[in-house]
Amino acid sequence: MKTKKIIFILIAFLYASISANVSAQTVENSDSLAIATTSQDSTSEMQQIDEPTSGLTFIAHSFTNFIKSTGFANINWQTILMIFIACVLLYLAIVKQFEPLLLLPIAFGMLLTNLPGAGLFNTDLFAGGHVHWESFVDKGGLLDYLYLGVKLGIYPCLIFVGVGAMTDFGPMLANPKSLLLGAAAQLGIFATYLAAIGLGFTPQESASIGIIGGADGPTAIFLTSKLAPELLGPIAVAAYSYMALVPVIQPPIMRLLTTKKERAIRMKQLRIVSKKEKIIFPIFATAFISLLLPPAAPLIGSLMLGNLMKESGVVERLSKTVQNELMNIVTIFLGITVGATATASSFLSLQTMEIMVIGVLAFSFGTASGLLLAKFMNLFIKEKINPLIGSAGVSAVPMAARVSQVVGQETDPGNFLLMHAMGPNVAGVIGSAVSAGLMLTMLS
Amino acid sequence: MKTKKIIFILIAFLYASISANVSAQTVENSDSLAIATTSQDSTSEMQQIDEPTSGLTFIAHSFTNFIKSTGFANINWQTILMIFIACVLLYLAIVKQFEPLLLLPIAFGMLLTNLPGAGLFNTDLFAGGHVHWESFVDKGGLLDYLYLGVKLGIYPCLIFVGVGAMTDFGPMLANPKSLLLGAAAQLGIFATYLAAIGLGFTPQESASIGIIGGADGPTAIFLTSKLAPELLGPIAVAAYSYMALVPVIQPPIMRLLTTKKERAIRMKQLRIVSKKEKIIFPIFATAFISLLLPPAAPLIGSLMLGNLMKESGVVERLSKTVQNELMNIVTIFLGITVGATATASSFLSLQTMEIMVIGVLAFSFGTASGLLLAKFMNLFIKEKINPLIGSAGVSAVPMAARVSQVVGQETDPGNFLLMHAMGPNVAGVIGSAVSAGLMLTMLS
Amino acid sequence: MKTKKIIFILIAFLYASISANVSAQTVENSDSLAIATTSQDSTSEMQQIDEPTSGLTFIAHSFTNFIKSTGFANINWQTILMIFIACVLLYLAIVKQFEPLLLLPIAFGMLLTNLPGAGLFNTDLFAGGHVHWESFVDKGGLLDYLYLGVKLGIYPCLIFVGVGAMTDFGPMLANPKSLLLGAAAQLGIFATYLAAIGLGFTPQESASIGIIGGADGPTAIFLTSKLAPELLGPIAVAAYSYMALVPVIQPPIMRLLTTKKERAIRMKQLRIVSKKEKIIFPIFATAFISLLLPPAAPLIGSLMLGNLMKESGVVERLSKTVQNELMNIVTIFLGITVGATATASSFLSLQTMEIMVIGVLAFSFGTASGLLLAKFMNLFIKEKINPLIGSAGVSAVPMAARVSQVVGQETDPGNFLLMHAMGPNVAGVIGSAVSAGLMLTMLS
Amino acid sequence: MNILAIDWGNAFDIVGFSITMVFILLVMIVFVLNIFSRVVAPKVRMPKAPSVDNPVSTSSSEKEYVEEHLPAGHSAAIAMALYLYYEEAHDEESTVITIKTVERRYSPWSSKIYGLNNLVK
Amino acid sequence: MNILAIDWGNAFDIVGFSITMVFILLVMIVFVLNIFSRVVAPKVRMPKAPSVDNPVSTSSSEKEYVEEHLPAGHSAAIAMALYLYYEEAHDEESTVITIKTVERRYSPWSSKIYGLNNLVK
Amino acid sequence: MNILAIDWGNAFDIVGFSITMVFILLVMIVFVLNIFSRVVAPKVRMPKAPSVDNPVSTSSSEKEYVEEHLPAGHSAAIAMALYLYYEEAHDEESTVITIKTVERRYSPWSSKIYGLNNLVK
Ligand code: NA
Ligand code: NA
Ligand code: NA
Repeated sequence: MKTKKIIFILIAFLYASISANVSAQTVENSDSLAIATTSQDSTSEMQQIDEPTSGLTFIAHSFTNFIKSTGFANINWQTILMIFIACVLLYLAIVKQFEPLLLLPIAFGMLLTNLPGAGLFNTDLFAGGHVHWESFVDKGGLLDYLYLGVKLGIYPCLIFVGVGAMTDFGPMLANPKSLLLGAAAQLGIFATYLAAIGLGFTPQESASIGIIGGADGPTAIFLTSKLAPELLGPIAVAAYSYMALVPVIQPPIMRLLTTKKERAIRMKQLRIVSKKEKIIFPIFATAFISLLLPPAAPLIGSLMLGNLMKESGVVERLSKTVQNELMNIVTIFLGITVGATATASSFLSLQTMEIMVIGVLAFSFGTASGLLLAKFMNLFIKEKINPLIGSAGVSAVPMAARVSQVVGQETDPGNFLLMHAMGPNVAGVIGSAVSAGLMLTMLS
Repeated sequence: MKTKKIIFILIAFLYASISANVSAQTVENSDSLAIATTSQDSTSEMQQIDEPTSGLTFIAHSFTNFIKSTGFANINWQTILMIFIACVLLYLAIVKQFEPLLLLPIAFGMLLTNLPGAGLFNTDLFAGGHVHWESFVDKGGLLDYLYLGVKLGIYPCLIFVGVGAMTDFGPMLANPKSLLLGAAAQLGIFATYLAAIGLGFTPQESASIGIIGGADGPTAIFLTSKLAPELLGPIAVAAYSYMALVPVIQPPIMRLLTTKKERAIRMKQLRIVSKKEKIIFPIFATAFISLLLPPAAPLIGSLMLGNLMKESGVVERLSKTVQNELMNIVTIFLGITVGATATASSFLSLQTMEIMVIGVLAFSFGTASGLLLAKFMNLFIKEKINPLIGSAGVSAVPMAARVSQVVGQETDPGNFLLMHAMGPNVAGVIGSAVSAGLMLTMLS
Repeated sequence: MKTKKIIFILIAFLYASISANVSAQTVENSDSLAIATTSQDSTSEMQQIDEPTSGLTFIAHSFTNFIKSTGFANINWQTILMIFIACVLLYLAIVKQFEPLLLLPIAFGMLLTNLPGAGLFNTDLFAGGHVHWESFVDKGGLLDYLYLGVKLGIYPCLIFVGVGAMTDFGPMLANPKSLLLGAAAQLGIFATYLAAIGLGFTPQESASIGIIGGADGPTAIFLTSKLAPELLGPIAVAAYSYMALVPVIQPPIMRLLTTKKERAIRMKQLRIVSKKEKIIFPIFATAFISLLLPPAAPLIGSLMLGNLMKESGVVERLSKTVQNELMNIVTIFLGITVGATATASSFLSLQTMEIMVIGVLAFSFGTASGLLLAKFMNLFIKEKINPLIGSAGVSAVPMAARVSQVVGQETDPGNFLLMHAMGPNVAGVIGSAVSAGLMLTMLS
Repeated sequence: MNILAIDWGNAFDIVGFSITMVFILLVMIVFVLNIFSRVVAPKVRMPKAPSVDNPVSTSSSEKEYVEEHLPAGHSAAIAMALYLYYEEAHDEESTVITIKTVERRYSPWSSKIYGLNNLVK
Repeated sequence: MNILAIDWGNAFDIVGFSITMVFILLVMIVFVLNIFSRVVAPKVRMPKAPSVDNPVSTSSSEKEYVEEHLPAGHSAAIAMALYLYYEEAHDEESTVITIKTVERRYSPWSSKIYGLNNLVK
Repeated sequence: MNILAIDWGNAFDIVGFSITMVFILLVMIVFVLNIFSRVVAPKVRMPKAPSVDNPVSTSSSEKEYVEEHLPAGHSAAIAMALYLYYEEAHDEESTVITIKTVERRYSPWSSKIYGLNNLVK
């Protein structure tokens, strides 16, 4: 019922814009006096005032020129479709609450970038993977300046500082085997990489598409902005949409691949992790992972800086700020500008459709890999692992861990898997960052 | 009594600086050893140490050179007058509480920029409307870097995101006729434009002066930084001073142009606006206005993004941050740097006086236009509008709406006009942004 | 016991890295297929795939290449020592709580910058005191972008805005003689300057080292980034470490230089400072000091802007934001990037050792100077000053004032010196900024 | 591009065109909003203005008005209660912040001790 | 540098190498963490899993379980109480903010008066 | 521009000049502040130091001192009460945040669920 009405409005809106388009083309040849517009194409057709016109004539001429300068006159089907897609994403963000903190800004950025003539985002300033500084002050729109934070890899790192300050690595430290489950779930990344290669994407593009399977927004944006910035829009949309769909995508796979007896396994209580361990871990992990895999240093270093701020307990005011204000500000800028890269020419392609399709496979494959490794480990170890916690290794913190808890309680309502699942869950964040580092090592 | 003392101090201060000035000129010719100073003029007169001097002689020489390098030695009447004006604005901001959130930083920026030799702001980095990047690292002062946010149009947009997150378009949606009153009040902009043309300003300058009548700080700064950046100081000072004076400027005009019977009109209760309408409105308004008038897209898009964040209810943490921390930080940077553009050479001119005089006319004319359109509409519609709400169309949210309420209650203490006046009031924000977009279309 | 274990871990870690290093060198000559790495030296040895290799061979080759590309392979004793020093600083920040708000980010930045191959900070972008913009987008790491705020002098000023908004100049205004004690304590700066000259530092470096004696972090970073940016790391570490050690360094000197009778002097109640005085002071101080000493304008102007925001009481929301969110964000960025300048090549030198040694003398000399001037003043004035408040003139607000209070109460538990010591304490902030301005006048 | 000469005719043309456009644009928004509110929120009943010749309606609206307006004494009491509540809440908050600060180890950025004014002799 | 041809063999090589590396790296971390937790926190006793043939241990764990799980009615009551508490706290906060705003002198950036909807006739 | 040779004389000159200037500048501020406080706040009476030979004044200042210093037991009780109050306030806040979080739909940035440590067997 509701949806019907929204569709009705959109159709009315489309109709209005098309009729404006037609009327604009009608007047196009009948005037000789142009009012300057900000649209790029008008700059080459500077017409002159031939004769002093009377007020009314001027207004009439101005009006016809004005119509030609409106966005309505420059609208086309691609633009309308993109605005429609932005509205659908806004619907998903607001009504369905699909990761609204990022999908809402992304969708709004997509709306803004596709309004003809507004000039808020100019892809040519970033053409060929370079930043064309010399054109910035003349041509730069609001979103171009804000996009620099994505292009230079600053925003994803700052968000990771905040994520680190919210993350408790305790459950992972209590059960280091979690890290193996977190590693297994990254197989989704590599399976997707192969699938993308098979569809004809370049290795760099394929790696960027594969990272969707990591279920980690900032990591995906960081890697994509380095390897394949032209795919930033579709990859960010896919990553955040499917991350929001984790409770829909995972449970059937989890039920399919596990027996009822496995799902009923109760795991033993986690040991208490001392404060000292929690403080030393981020320092150690930064040094160890960055030394082994230098390209992962920005992501891991940022994550662990945030975590150290939290666990040390001596810089509470910094820790709160990175979790709240800094992350909120960066989230808005990141979301809007990532959305702004989704212009009609870059988004409306077969590639985008392919990415959306492969993306869901990435999540499924990651989920299955985590589960199956847990089952495999159970063949050797005495204290059995409930395989349901394996699926949490895809990260998507903490939603995937909650899914483990919920699916586990379907079989045994007294089984509390949440904290056990948090281990692989936070390990998955490290696993994705390590995978991104490997991809950067081999492909950049 | 208080004011007397402050004037006394200022005179004492002036006297001290002038005597320092004189003594500096006295020693000017009597020394041969120069200590480097940061003042620009000293760089060309690098003198050498002729003979090894003893400690005391060195100190004596250094001291005379030091006096020449102080700001006091480079002070002149223009500088003193500007410092005095900055102090007057600080007085208005702190004691009279004239929009202190912006006038205080503006006045402090004006103080800093006019201290000779401090080099906090260098107008030559922005000479000719271009940003001279190559000189930035060598010559850039603190305020030059912060000013980039104004020059590139970033700050006004970020402030508008926060303003949008504070604005409730409900009363306007409940009574769309408010938009007409909001449009009428923009006549003040165009009347001021004509007045400025008449005084010999260029069309670009005139449009920037006219926008003072929009009673919308960020819009005024946005347009002026694009069309006539050299007038940024006086226009910002005029806009915020007169905005603070709305309760003084408007009531006499309102009483003059309305009969007692009109002021007593009670308006019917506003309908309840559904959450769905409030959510769809910002999306729709962004698309519609930006398509019709692309240059208005940055302002309208930012305003509506903030409003959508607020009304959607799903990104509360983002909404709070844009209303508070982000807006506060940007307000400080905007205020200081806009104040910094008010150097003696740009501010102390007949133009500034003219702008201050036309500015008050702009507000008056806008107020009258809103009132008169409401009276005109009452000739045709059955449910009469209280013309007092028309004056709220100048925006200056929500002060102008309060003025409507207060003046209405003078006649009938039981008449609650506040919410009815909020409709034209927020419509005035849209009206000003649309007017700015039209000016940009025609004049940039 | 605890420390032993930490040392054990570090040794194990070192051992692991060295054996990796050796194995990397072993494989170095035995392979022909290189996987691209981000380390700079590998770019010149682009090898080609000679023959299609089977999967296993590829993986084996890749693995040996990977080992060569790790940071472990590029590690050396300098790097290990720097990581160790970073861990020691983290220990001091977290366990000993030495100014953790800045030492923790500084130490983490030092850790990140010394991880070989991570490329988070590239000193060559700032070589020769210039900013090499053209290399930024290609080579810039996260910390390079954030470091611009230090290089351009933005962060220290923004922190001073927040410090100003936290500072109450009331005790200083109530007793202007405090300013003399605040001036006397700056002698530590100049004594250290002479000591550094004596050790062969250039005048610019000596001034930067001397400013450690000012006990004012932002001032020290501001001056050093202008005069001797290559010493930023050791100077910041020395300044914040010794500032944290104020309660250890000062009391013995205070007890040594004062008699018990002097320490027992009770001072008369401070007069109440009116709100008007507190509001006018920051405006007056900005104008007066900036005119006398233009290079001090950025620091003094920022400090007084923050103070005016606080004292005026009309911009509470701005005042809170500069004290909290803005300062927290800038503190993180400042700390990390200042730490990042401490690369092995710049930090592991005799100079750093010398700076650490002179630094502690700077604090001691400043403390003594303040005390002795107070004793000297007591020879002439009737209302005796307790010389213990003189030591608070080094600034290190408010810790040095607390030390005065504590040492005073050792002799007479009923003697409350805190507020009396706050006068010289906040005066010391002004004194340091003035000294920095003088140094900039003479040496830049 | 500036197509405007400084002559008055042109200035008036600009003004005329701009005013026309502001009104046209906002009238279009009014028009679309009206359609839109009918489509989106058709069930939200807009309360009719009470007709002048209907005494019942008038009295009911007067009743509403009366209900809205408490006696002045009541309002004042409520306002005072809320004011005191707020003041108290604020004081508690300050206390908490002060204690928290004192408990916490000192740091130059976080200290609020500056705000004290020691009046002890 | 991209040394990879688009051929499948290479893609599989990359994948094989990457997967191997991800596991090797994380296994190394597991290994070091195990040593590390023994060195750093040797006294933190890891509770043994109760052996299956020990009925006492099982019953004690059942007892713990029972203690953890309050009757549904109790939980609901607590949840509702907390919910109401929170709701109330939130309302008070709003009230305070509104009053504070009204008391404060107006400023366009700080005002929250927008949020009112005047239903008075 | 650096006019300074590295010779010692010059270094001492710089130091001498700088110290002189720091004092001159701050003495000037002292001087102006004194004038200024007389002009701006002439009515703020500076309380005279009690003369030594005036026993009444001394006793009154002792009285003030006594009033300032509560018995240690009292102070401790007040401190504990405030401490408990603060602790409680903090706990309530945490509870509210936790509930709020649980009520709210999940989002990776806003979640605080990480902080739990499930000790259930
Ligand atoms: Na992951
Ligand atoms: Na307006
Ligand atoms: Na100092």
